This record gives sequence, structure tokens and C-alpha cells, in this order.
Amino acid sequence: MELKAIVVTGRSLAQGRAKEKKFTEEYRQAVAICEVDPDDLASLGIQAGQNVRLANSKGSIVLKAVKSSQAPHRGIVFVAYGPWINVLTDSDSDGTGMPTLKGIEAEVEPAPGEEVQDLRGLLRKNLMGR
Amino acid sequence: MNDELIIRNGIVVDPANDIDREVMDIAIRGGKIVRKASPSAKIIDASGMLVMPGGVDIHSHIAGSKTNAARVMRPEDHVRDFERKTALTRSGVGHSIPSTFTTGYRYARMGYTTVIEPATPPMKTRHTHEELNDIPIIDKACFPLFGNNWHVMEYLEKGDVDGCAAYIAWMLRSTKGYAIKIVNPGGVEAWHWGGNIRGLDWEVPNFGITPREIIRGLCKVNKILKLPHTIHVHPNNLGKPGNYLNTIKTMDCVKDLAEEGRAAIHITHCQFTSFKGEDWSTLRSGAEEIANYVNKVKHVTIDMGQIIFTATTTMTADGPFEYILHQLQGRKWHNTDVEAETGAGIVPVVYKRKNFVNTTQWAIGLELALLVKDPWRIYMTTDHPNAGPFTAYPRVISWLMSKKARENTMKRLNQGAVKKSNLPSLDREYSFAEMATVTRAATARALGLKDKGHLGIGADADVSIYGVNPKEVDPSNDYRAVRKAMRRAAYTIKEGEIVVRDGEIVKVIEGKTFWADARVPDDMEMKLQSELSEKFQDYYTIQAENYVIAEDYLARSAPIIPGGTR
Amino acid sequence: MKILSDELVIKNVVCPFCGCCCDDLEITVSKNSIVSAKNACALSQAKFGSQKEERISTPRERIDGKPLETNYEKAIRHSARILAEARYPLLWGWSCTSCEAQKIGVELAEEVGGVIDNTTSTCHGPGLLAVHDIGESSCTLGEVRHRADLIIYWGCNPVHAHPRHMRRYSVQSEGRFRKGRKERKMIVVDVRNTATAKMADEFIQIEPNSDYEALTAIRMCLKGEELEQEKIAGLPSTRFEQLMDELINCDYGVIFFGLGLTMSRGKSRNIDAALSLVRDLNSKTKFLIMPMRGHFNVAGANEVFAWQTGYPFAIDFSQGYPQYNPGDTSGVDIAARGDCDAALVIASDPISNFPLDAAKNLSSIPIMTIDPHETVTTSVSEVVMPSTMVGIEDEGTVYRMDGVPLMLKKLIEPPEGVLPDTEILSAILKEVRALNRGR
Amino acid sequence: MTKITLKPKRQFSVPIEASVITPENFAAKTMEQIKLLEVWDGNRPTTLGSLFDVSSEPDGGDEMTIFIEGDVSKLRRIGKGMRSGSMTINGPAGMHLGEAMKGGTITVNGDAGSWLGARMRGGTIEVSGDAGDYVGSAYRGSREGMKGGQIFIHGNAGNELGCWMKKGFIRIGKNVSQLAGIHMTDGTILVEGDSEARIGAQMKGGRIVVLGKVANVLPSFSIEEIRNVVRAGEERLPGPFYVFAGDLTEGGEGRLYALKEKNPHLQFCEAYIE
Repeated sequence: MELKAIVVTGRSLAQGRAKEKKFTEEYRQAVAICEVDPDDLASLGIQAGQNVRLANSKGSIVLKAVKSSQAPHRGIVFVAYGPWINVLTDSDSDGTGMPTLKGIEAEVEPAPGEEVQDLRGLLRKNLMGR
Repeated sequence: MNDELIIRNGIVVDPANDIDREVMDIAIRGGKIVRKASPSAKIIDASGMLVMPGGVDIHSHIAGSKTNAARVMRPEDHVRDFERKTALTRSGVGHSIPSTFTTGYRYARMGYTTVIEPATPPMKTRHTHEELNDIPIIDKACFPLFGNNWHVMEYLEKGDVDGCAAYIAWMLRSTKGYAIKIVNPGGVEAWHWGGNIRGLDWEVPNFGITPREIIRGLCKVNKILKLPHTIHVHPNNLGKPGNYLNTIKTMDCVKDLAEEGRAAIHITHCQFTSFKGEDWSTLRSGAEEIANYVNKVKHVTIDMGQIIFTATTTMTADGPFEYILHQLQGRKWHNTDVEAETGAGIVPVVYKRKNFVNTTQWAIGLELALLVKDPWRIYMTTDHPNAGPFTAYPRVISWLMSKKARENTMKRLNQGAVKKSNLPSLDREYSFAEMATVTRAATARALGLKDKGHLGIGADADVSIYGVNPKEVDPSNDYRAVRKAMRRAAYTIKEGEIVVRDGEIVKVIEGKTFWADARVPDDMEMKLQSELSEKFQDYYTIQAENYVIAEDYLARSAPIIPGGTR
Repeated sequence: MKILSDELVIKNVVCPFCGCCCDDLEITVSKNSIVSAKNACALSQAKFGSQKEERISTPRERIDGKPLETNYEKAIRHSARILAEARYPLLWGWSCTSCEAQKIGVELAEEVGGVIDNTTSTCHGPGLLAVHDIGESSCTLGEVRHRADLIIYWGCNPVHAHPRHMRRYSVQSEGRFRKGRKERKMIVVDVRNTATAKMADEFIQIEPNSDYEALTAIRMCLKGEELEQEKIAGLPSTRFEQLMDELINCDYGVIFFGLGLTMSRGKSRNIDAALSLVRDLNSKTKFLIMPMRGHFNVAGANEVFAWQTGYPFAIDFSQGYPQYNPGDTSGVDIAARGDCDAALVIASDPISNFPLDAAKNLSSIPIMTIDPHETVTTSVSEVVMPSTMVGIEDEGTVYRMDGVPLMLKKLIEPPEGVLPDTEILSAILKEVRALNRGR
Repeated sequence: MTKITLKPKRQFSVPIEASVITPENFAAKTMEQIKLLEVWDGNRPTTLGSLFDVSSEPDGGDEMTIFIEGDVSKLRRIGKGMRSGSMTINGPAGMHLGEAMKGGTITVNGDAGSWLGARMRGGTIEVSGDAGDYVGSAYRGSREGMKGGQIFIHGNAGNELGCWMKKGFIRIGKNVSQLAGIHMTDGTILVEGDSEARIGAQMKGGRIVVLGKVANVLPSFSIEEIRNVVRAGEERLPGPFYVFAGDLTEGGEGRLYALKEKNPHLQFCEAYIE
């Protein structure tokens, strides 16, 4: 199953609390997750806590799917600001200085057996290409 | 090092000391004017040049939250007028809302050495001081706004003038403010609900007090605290046709409070409150009526608020006025209401020569300056940037000193308005002494700055020297020569340091910030503190401790002790 | 201030986390560490807690590509050399430090002929672009507390991002003319049913990227025009007629807006529509609008930049005077185009916060980073200089989201030998000056 | 007159301020003087000659002509305020090309950056490829957008094309991104391809013609009529077109023309035609 979704990024309490300690597991748990509408979880055929892959023309990234507490918002997945979701965001600012960080189109699919990368792994892969 | 300086053979105009175009030497030591300097003193040859005290601007919006909000709202104002970094000076932008460094440089280049920011929201005055700290060379001070302050209105409504005095003293100390500013008394509080106050005896919503009572009360407070300046008033109805009557009532309402021969109230940018007529189409000048009143009494001083024909920015604590201006002109509009205290509005304007209203306004400012007989009670301002940028002062001076200059300008204005104005019939032309009075001597005296605005022994060595010979030049005909000289001082000397030479900055020093260290007897102070501890948190979203600005926050603090030494 | 070893309670402390700058915190300090923070929200608690976590202990500089421990003197000289040689350096961050540091930053940017930009360009910058066109009807937060009977949160989630905003300044606060929650109506407009939306009297859920249409629909109703489209922003057009009635029938309304407007499709024009709506509403009733500024001193960065240069962010000094054009002179665009050849980063983590392509370009040029904590950016920096945490280990001026200036306090001593941003920046400036004179 | 040719000596890395490159600045100058004209390589003032091989040859025309051969995508403000003559850029051109241009012609064989023809007053700009955002726009905070002249873009154009446009003609061969014609007060925009959302947003006046699909029409536009022929610049374009009045939140003096056959999703509007 696959879901055409709109990704909304933003501040979450957990992300805000952990943003001064980026290399901790606490930060990864706060930022490397995506909040999915329960019905969308069902249609993807996965349980909360399982991993999903988000992909668009910019790139692709594995995150842990959790049940959204802010539902209903079918077709919208929420991911806290951070280096994981920025693999998918677009630096084109439309001439305003502001990249497009909300309302990003992406495809979501179950990623059984795929790992959520830790931050150092993510950097190695995306910045150093290793 | 030798800090001595002799300005030799200058032609000195120093009205405060009755010196009118006398060739003499001025000696300077330790930043002060002294009787004599040693032979080793540095010499400035000022032969054939005009020597005056440094300029003192009594009303110019150069710093603080609303000035900065205007900068943010108007990139298009700055983009064509910028200054590059040099080895000595910082870069910046102009035109009507210059950045802080540029503000200091441009005043100094014109020979100005003291400038007053006339409206600071007390709660945001830490911001005002941050900007004043960043304005180089010139000395500064700021006037906190009190005309719509909740504590003030409540004390005065109860008739507790002493309580109000204790509060104002605490506020001046806490914000490092210099004088009591009143803007549209009660009207700004009404505006916080979308309303306004249109008369001296209207009641302020929810406060059971009138503008008259606010102005009288603060005038009494000013006396109790012996503050160096009078109350500084922007009346109700500013910018409204017919408002001149309210302006006269406002001046008259404190007549009985005046001490013999001393001013009790200053009406600022009087041009904007000297309108006759029922509406914009029937607008006439009320300058004659205003001037007749001022000439008749002793307790009033005013400044011009002279219109300049250019694109500029209006900014005032008079929120309702700016909203009306926005509706009239459809230009962009900024508004900020400040809790329990005041507000601010900002609208860009263009004063157009061919515009009936603008031409009438231009005439009113000059009529006031020419019809008020005593130059010690009328001061030159453009209410920068409301009526025009301060950089236009040399042009205003040429209009004051030359009928020909006025006529040449009038040719290009709205003739309908010119015909209805009596400016063409006014022949008065300011002498150099009068010009020096309205730009320096009188403003310093009105502000109670004893060491400013004159060149007597012991005065601050703030001196401006211009490349024009006041004995030879005839300003009436050759006003262009005077204007040119005034734009770029040959020398500006600040506290004995040469900061400008040939119109260019040659040294950057830090100016002082004056504030009134006002105090009341201990019992009054204790009563105030208990009242504040009750009310402050109910009124404000910040703590009293965080409201107070420490003296070391000012780059160069210069407290003035009201009524002299304590 | 000398910190005693026994317990000490410091009152009226200003919080160095979000734009609320709550100034009523009571911090208890013992043996030079913070043991409790009374009145602090969850975010604030975490910030004070982070004082001991993932701190950078000593400066680092890369020698032959390897990050090695060094001292400040070497790190500062290394940074100054790169900045002085750079032809288009970017000086990025500034929103989580004091105005005192920001001032030195502007002077440094001028001296090196670089571009200085603060994180405004990636938070409420689009709002400022709209202010350039429309202006803004706003107020200090106490005005809302005293007077507002209608409060709208649009595209923001204060429960998560500004936890004490509602209690101190808006719906739940007690003011002179409004006695708390029951005397106010709260409306939330968002694409999700957020924790904030759940507290509202009315929640208006719109489709993503349709804020501009929603605001335009309300403006249409205000003008008395008929809405021809049946559905707008995913809602029946009649909903906007109702909403307009609620707006004009309040005595004192305010809109607080967040990044839901600035970051989604339309960006600055979403704010343009919101500012225009509020402006027009003032012909019917009193109405104001305020951005929910995020970092505790991003508003201060705008103020300092504006009074020193005329412009609030994205300032290009490359030709010796301030030039301003976000989209051209703004951080993300410069990084994405690969225009800059060196970067100074302070109190920010662009490698983490920028879209990947921009982050990649940045990480390919020498970055000098000043920060108290290890960040993604420090891990790829040429030079890393640890700094004190302003508001905890150092004092300084900040501006609340409504432009009210406040003083951060020094509560405890910084880690041994760690310098404040102001000293590090001054030292770099001094070094760059010397190099430029030598040139 | 003469034909001057500029060839970049190297691949440029940082932005280059090149507003001196106009026919006026080159006219009546020797090659040596032209080579000494000041440009900024990032924050370093340098000379045109240090960045470009400059050559000249006489040509028959009576106007000064400039040819730029190569990638000048890092150059800012080429042709700023130019009044006459012609300039041809064979390669990608940078931002602010033809800013405040008053006359003459600029031809780009390649793409052009953002702010193309911003504050333009007269003359002609033609771009064979795509253009960026804010084509023909005003400076931040100003209401003075493009006031005259014409811009032809054969490819696509970005956001906020014609922002605060006051007069003149912009023609887009392919598609425009969102918010084309934002705040425009007069002048004409012709889009031969499709338009993204929010076209004509807050327009007070002027005309926008779209020959392709209009992603959506704002709620602040109202259908007026269906017209068979629409004039744009010199051309008479065959319809039928839906004609919308807008932006009604700003007075609604502007007109948006959308080709009927390409916009079936707008059919619902026909119900509102009196």
C-alpha cells in the first residue's frame, strides 16, 4: 500500500525539549518520527510504531510512524523540524528567502525491516555521500 | 595630550551672551569654553567664518520602537540613499528614517551637537536607549510619554498630584527619561478601543478624567519636580481642520499655573495644530490666531514642525491620527498600542508642491515663525521626519532669513493656497542672531541645558563654524550661500574635539545621554512603592524589576538633578 | 556576580527559549548549578536542563581536514583569516544570542563585506516582506490581556511552541477589562486538530496550502461581496460568512499567526492577506495581528539589524553598504545557489535546519561555528568555538515577540574557560581588522 | 558604431555586481577605458577586463551593441538603467537583468534569473529560456513595479510575475508559477501556457490573459461574461474566454481572461453570468 501525502513540518514539544542535544536518542525519538492519521495507518496496513519510507523528487527517508494525536487529518503526515525530514524539503524560496517547509508532497509506504538512521549515519549518507 | 583649542578670529553669533557678529577668539580646554588657552593650544583659523554654538534640536524622532518600525516597514525609503563604510565611519541608510550611525553623522555635518528624541513609550525605552547609544557624536535625551498612562490618569482622577509626582519621578529615573511628553491626552487610550478624544473636556473612556485635567495635573507635577523642561505637548485633534481653537484652549488651560515670566507649556510641531476651516477644502491657516495668543502671554513656547516638499514618513504616538491619515491616503499603515501607556502609528506621506493642503501647511509653519515676535519662544523643527527630514534644516533657515527665498519657493506651489495665505504679506526676515536663537540658544534654554546653546565661559565646547561671512553676506538676497554653508559645517566641534571638517566626519566620539534624576521626599516615595507593588503586575505583562533601566545601560549617562544640586 | 555554594533563589528571571520571554521565572541555584525553575514551561525546563548536556568543552579547528582540539586564540585567528579572505561570506544565525552580540555581528559583517542574515528568513521573514507592502496593526501582549474578547490562533500551536502564551498573555489571562477565559472567544484555524485547536471554542480545519484562499474569502465577505465558489479551502463558503460576522461583532480582536502561514504555499502573500484583512477590519471594530515569534531573541535580531542598517534581516555588505533583497540576499537562497565561499554560524544549526541541497552546499565550504552545544553544524565545521549560554551563564538584552525589550540574567558561572558570544565575536572582529589593514 | 564582445575568463563562483555593463557606459570609450570599468567580484572591486576578455569590432548599425558569450548566471544587474542600444547574452544570465531599464533591447539565449526587468520603464527584454521569480516587479515596499516596455519569455516564469506592475506588456511562452500579477494596477500579462494558483491576486487593475489551464480562480474574482476575442498587445486572440473581474477585495478593476476550452473546471461560473 502507498499513500500520497502532504507533509507538514513544525515544532513539537518533544523536539523543542531535545533540540539542544541533537545526538541523543531522545532527539531521534522526537524528530525521526512521523505522525499519521489512524485511518491512513490502517490503509497503509501498518501498526503504530512500524517504520515507513517517505519519498519525493528531493529524496527518501525512513521514519517511525506513530498514531497522530491531532487527527483527523487524512492525507497529512506531520514530522517535527530536523535533519531527517529536510531530506525531502525544497530550498526553493519562491524569491522570499523562505524554503517550502510545510505542505510538501511525498509518497508514504511501509518500510518493514528498514532501519531509521541515527543522526551520524544520516549525515554520512547525505552530506558525505558515504 | 593637549586638549586645548583656540578658534581664532571667527565672527561669533552667541545670542545667549548678546554677542552678535563680533570678531573674537574662543578658547577651549577640557571640553569646556574657557577664558584663555595656553600658547600650545591647537589653532583653528576661523577668519571670515560664522561661529555659533552647536545646534540643539528640541524635537526629532531619531530613535526607538516606532522609528525602527518605520525603518522595517519602508525599505523603499532607504534603498536610494545610503552611506558606504569608511575607515572612520560605519555604513548606513537615509532618507527619512536614517539608521543610527547615519543619523549622528548627518546631524554633526550640519553643526548640530544635541538632539532630543521627543516620544518614547516608557515600557520600550530600553530600546530607545539602545538606539541612542548607537547614535555617534551628538548628545541626546528622550521624553517618555505620559498623557495616556493608566497610573497618571488614576492619580490625577483622584486629585492625588503628589502621588502622581512621585510616580513620574520614579518613571523618569526608571526609564532614564528627561521630560514629560503628552500626546493626544486621553485620545490614545480611547484609540485602544478604536475611538478618539476630540475636545479638552471630553471624558476618557473608563477613566473619568479629561485631557484638561491630565495636562493641568502633569503641569503641576512638572513644577513640583522642578523638571528642567516644561511639559511637552502634542494636543488633541492634531491634523484636523479647525484644531487651532483647541490648541489655544490647551495653551490657556495652564496659564494660571505659570510662574512669573517662565514657560509652563511647550506646544510642539505647532503647524499641525494651527488649522482653521471646517474641512480639507476650506482649510485655512490659524497661525495668526496662535501667534497672537503666544505674543500676548509669557507661559508658552512652540516649535514649527515645518513642512518640506518631499517623500517622508509620519510617525507619532497619536495612533488615531495616523489611522485617519492612512484612510485619507490609502498608503500602508503601521500601528502599535502599548499596554497601560501609549501607542504609535506610522504612515508614509509625500508633501506635494501643487497640493492645496500641503502648500497651506508649508505656509502655516513659516507664518508661525515670522508672526511670533520673541525668537526665544519659537523653535525651528520639521518634527523629523513627520513634516520632513532634519537634513532640510538649511532650507528652512533660508526661508526664515530671506523673503526672496520664500517667494521663489511660492512660485512653484499651489497658487490657490498661496493666495489664501498671508505669508506673501510678511516681510520679516530673521537676522543671524535670531536664526541662532531658534536653532540653538533658545532650544537649549527651553530644555534647561545650561551648558548648551551658548559660548560663555564654562559652557560645553560644542561649536559649529560655517564657511559664510555674516558681516558681508546679505542672507536676504544671497540666501543660497547661507543654505550651502549650513549644509556642511566647515568645522563641528563637540566637547572640544573637532569631529567635522569641511562637511566630513574626521573623528567619531560618543555623545552623552541626559536624563532627569527626579526625586520626591521619602514619605511620598514609600507611598508610591507600596502602590506600585499592588498595581504594577495588574497593569503590565513584565515585572517591575525588569522594567527599570540601570544607569550603566546608557553608553554615557548624564543625569540632570532638577532644581540644581541635591 | 559571585555565585555562592549554598542555595540561592533568583527572581524575575527572563526565559531564554521562545518569543514569549516570560520574565517571572524563579530559578534556584546551588553549587553553580540550576536545581529548579519555578514558573518555567516544559520547553524552558529542558533548556535550563540542557545547560550540562552535549556542551562543547574546547575549541576545535581542522588541520588537514581533521578536527583537532585547539585554543580560542588559534581558533579565532583561523576564523578571522578565512573570513578576511572570503569574497562572499555568510554570517548566519543570531536569533538565540543577545542584542549585544548581534551588534558586533553586524559590524563584523560590514568589516568582512559579507551577508548577515538571521533565522527570521526561515521563520517570519515572509511576514516582514508583507509588512513592507501593507504595514501592520499590532500591540504589546498586555493589550490583548486587558482588552481582547476574540482571539484567533492561525497556523500556530502555542501548546507545543509557546506553552505559556495563552495563560500569560491571551485567552486564559486576566486583564483590566477581561476577566479570563470565560470572557473571551478563542478560534483556531489549522490544517490539523492540534492540541491548541482542542482548547478552542471553534476549530476551523482548512486544507493544506489554502490559507490564502481562506483569508481572501473572509475579506470578500467583509467587502459585502458574494462568494461564487461553493467550497473554499475545503469548507463551505457559508462558513466564511459566519466567521466574518464573528470578527466584526467583537469589541477587540487579535490574530496570532504562526509558521503555518509563512512556510506554506503563498508564503509572504498569506501574511499579506492576513494583514490586509486586519487593516480592513479596523473600519468595523478594533483588530490587531501579531506573529508568534519562535526564538527568544529573533525579534531582537530584527530590531538591531534595522536600526544599524535600515533592514531587518538578509543584509548584503559586499559593496560596503547595506543592500537588502530576501530571496537574493537571504541565507537559504545563498547556500542553495552556492554563492557563499565561507560561513560564520552562531547560535543556529543550519546544516540540520536547511533543506538538504542547501545544507550540502554549506558543508562544502569552511564553516566557523560558535555554539554552546554540539550540533549537526559543528560536526562539519572548519572551526568550532564553544560559547556560554546567554540567559543562564551570561546576561544580555532580548526583545519579546511584541518588541518589548528585556534583560536576560546571568544565573551561574559558565564551564571553566568558556567565553561569551560577545567576546568571541569581538576578538574575531579585531583580528579581521588587523588583517584588512595589513592588506 | 561598434560591437563589443565580453567573454568570461573563468567560471565565476561568488555573485558579481555588473551594472556597469550597459551600452551607455561603453559608448565613446576606448577599449582600455571599458576594460577599466568597475565591477565587484563578491566584496572585491575589480575591473571588467580582469573578469572578461573584451574585444571590439566595428559594425554597420548606428547603435552600440554588446555581446556576452558564456555563463553569466552569477552576474547581477547587467544592463541596469540602460536607455538605448542592444545587448545579447548567449548563455544563462543572472538576477536583476535589465533592472530599471529605460530603452534599448536585451536578448538572452538561455535562462534568466529572478527580478528580470524589475522596475523596468521602457525597452524590450527577450529570453529564449526560463525566467525566475518577480519578473517586472517593484522593489520591496514600493508600489512602483514595471512601468513600461515589454518582456518576452519563451519558456516558463516563476512566482509573483508582474508584482505591482503599473504598465507595459509581459508575455510568457510556457507556464507561470503562482501569484502572477499580484498587486498589479495596470498593464498586460499574456500567459500562453498554464498558470498555477492565485493568478491576479490583489490586482487593482490591468489585464491577464491565460491561453492554458488556470489552476484555480481566487474567490475574489467574479465571472462577468464569455468573450470570443481578446486583445493582448498587438494581437487579437480567438476565444471563447471566461472573463473574470477582480480582485474584488481591492476594488476589482482588473480583468482575468481564461480560455474556455482549456478550463472546463471553471464551467460552474457560467451559472453566475447575468
